[in-house]
Amino acid sequence: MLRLVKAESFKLSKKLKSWLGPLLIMVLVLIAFPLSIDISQFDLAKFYFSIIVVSLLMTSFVATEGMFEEDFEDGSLEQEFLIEKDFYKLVLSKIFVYVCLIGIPIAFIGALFSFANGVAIGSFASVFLLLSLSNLLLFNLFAFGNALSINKGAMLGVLSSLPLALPIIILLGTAVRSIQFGDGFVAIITLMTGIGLLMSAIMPLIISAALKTHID
Amino acid sequence: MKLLSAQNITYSINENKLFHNLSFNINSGEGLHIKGGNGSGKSTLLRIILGITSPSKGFVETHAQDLNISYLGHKNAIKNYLTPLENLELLFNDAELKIAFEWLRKFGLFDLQDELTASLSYGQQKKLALIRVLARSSDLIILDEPLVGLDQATADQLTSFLIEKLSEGVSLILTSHINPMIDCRVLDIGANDA
Amino acid sequence: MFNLAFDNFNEILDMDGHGIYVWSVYLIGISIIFLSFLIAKKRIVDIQKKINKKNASS
Amino acid sequence: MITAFIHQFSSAKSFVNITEKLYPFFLIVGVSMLILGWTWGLLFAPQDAVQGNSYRIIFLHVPSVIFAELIYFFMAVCALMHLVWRVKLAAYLIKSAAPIGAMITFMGLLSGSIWGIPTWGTWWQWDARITSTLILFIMYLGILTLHGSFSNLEKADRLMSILVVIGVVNIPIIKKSVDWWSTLHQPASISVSGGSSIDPSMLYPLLISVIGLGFTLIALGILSSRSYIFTREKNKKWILEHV
Repeated sequence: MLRLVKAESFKLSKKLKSWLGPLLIMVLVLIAFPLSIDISQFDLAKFYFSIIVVSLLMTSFVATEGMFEEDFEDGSLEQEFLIEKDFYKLVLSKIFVYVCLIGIPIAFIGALFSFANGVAIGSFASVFLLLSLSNLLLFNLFAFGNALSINKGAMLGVLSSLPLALPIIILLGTAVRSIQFGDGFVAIITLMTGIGLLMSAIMPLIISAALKTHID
Repeated sequence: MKLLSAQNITYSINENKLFHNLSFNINSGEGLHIKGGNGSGKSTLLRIILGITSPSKGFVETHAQDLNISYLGHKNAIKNYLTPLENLELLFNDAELKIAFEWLRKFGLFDLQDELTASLSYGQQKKLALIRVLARSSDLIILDEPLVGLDQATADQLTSFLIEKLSEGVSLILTSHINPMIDCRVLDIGANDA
Repeated sequence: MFNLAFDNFNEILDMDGHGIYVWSVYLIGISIIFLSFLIAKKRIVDIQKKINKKNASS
Repeated sequence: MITAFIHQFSSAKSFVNITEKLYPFFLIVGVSMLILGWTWGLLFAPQDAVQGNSYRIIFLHVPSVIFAELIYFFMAVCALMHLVWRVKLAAYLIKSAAPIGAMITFMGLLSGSIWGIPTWGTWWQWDARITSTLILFIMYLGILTLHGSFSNLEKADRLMSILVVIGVVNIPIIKKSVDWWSTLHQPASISVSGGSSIDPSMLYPLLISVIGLGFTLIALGILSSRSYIFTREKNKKWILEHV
């Protein structure tokens, strides 16, 4: 397990495009939005958070794109299968590494921008925690989409997993309201953590089955 | 000692039969050469033996606990955005790395160990991929078309390595569309060759 | 329960101004179902022809 | 033993043979019940006190929406059978049911939209039910796209089954969360179908339409599964009896 985490983080750190790209896209989208409206007319703070949520959704599927494709194309998946007999540990470490190296930085950028734009909600820490948790959920889901589509392009993966991600977006929206009105935040964070843990445990099983089908 | 046995293996893809009712055994210290033309299913048969692909009918049984298999197929599992050294470090522990370095020297890759693997030639990449098999101790070595893309000198080194391993009791399964490179049993699965 | 809800044919068509919505929904619905049957039938005929052709040539 | 039992009754050959005999029954019963239900609903059922005559769309809309979900659940059962017991027929059935599901979901959406014009004054409302039906529609298309993307059809079958199973777990979650979202943001959403308090004179034609559409869709499913089974098993000998 430690071997896999080490190997995956080493590989990801060597691919500048894969980890820096999503962060830059996140920043660019967040800059692009205010440019598209007349900020003297609108109260940006009111709906800037929804832009953060949507860009979170977008960047997380950009970030997970090709997550398994490289290993599938060059035969690493088969070698891994011979060692472990399934992909559970591999998938678990991959998602962990991606969340740590890409997901959490994206959440940090999102939290920063939400404050820079005066979204007056709670503390920095609570927004950051919220966005990080949603990234954990989204990365698990999009990893599933990517495992299904593997080398057939990101479009197919997104198409099959995005509908499943919509409840997460709703949950995120609700959490933001709860921060604004100052109640139920802890309950929602607990709920999201629970779902996150459950998904992190179960999704690798399903993704592993999909990957097994691909190398079959 | 019997290592592995295949019983009545049949494999079909999209309802087209690739091969039909193959049975064979592999004992330790024994070599098996699978011969067949293009598209005859050599690689698929290897993948069935490895347990990666499941056969349409029949089964493969391993008789040893924790069978240690080294395998190299058409896909070389090399990351071309890493250097050869980094590639090897991902694979091996310290003891194995020592042997891997010896092979790097023998293959003339030692000076290239810090270049990007993408800049290496196909033959050099193939040699690097072979080290995966050569530097690890295993009970069974499975190679798919090992000689393709190798120069004569490397081919000879590989052949003598395999012969030595055979004498140490390691089993061997190879494929090619030509005659075997070492002296062993031949399983001809037919030439579906056009 | 089994009395016509309308007095004459024009009323049936008009349905107090809602007729256009009601009737277009049913028209589209029936044509979609009908078309799906046609497509399915055609697919069967096509594949049967293909199989026949293949067997005749071999 | 279970596996042997299932495989005996799930060969594509016996499925085609049995359904071939059942097809006229489903078609005739389904279509005549649809005609009965819809004529009753359109011409004889009394006007709705609140919505006037536009409510008559219900006799097409509600059955469509019911089967939009039922077909997905049917697919999920097949997907489980395919994943657990490797029943090939199950995958064939998913692949032939998915377009029908997409079609009927589209019909539900379209009829709902048109219904919205006289009742809500707009053809699209961010109502919980409509939103989750739209998501369901996209899920059907996603399943079809996934299956169409792989040239190795057995792989495609398995991946599609995995997606269907994950999807069916998600449907209630999506429905619940969308419901939740809509009650948060839209305090007074218009409730359309009356639910339990519906008058028998409207309920009977509705029930008949539901059953009628169900039988018609089964007939359609038999046809489309037959064409798909023929396509997949075209090299088998038993096919020759059917051409």
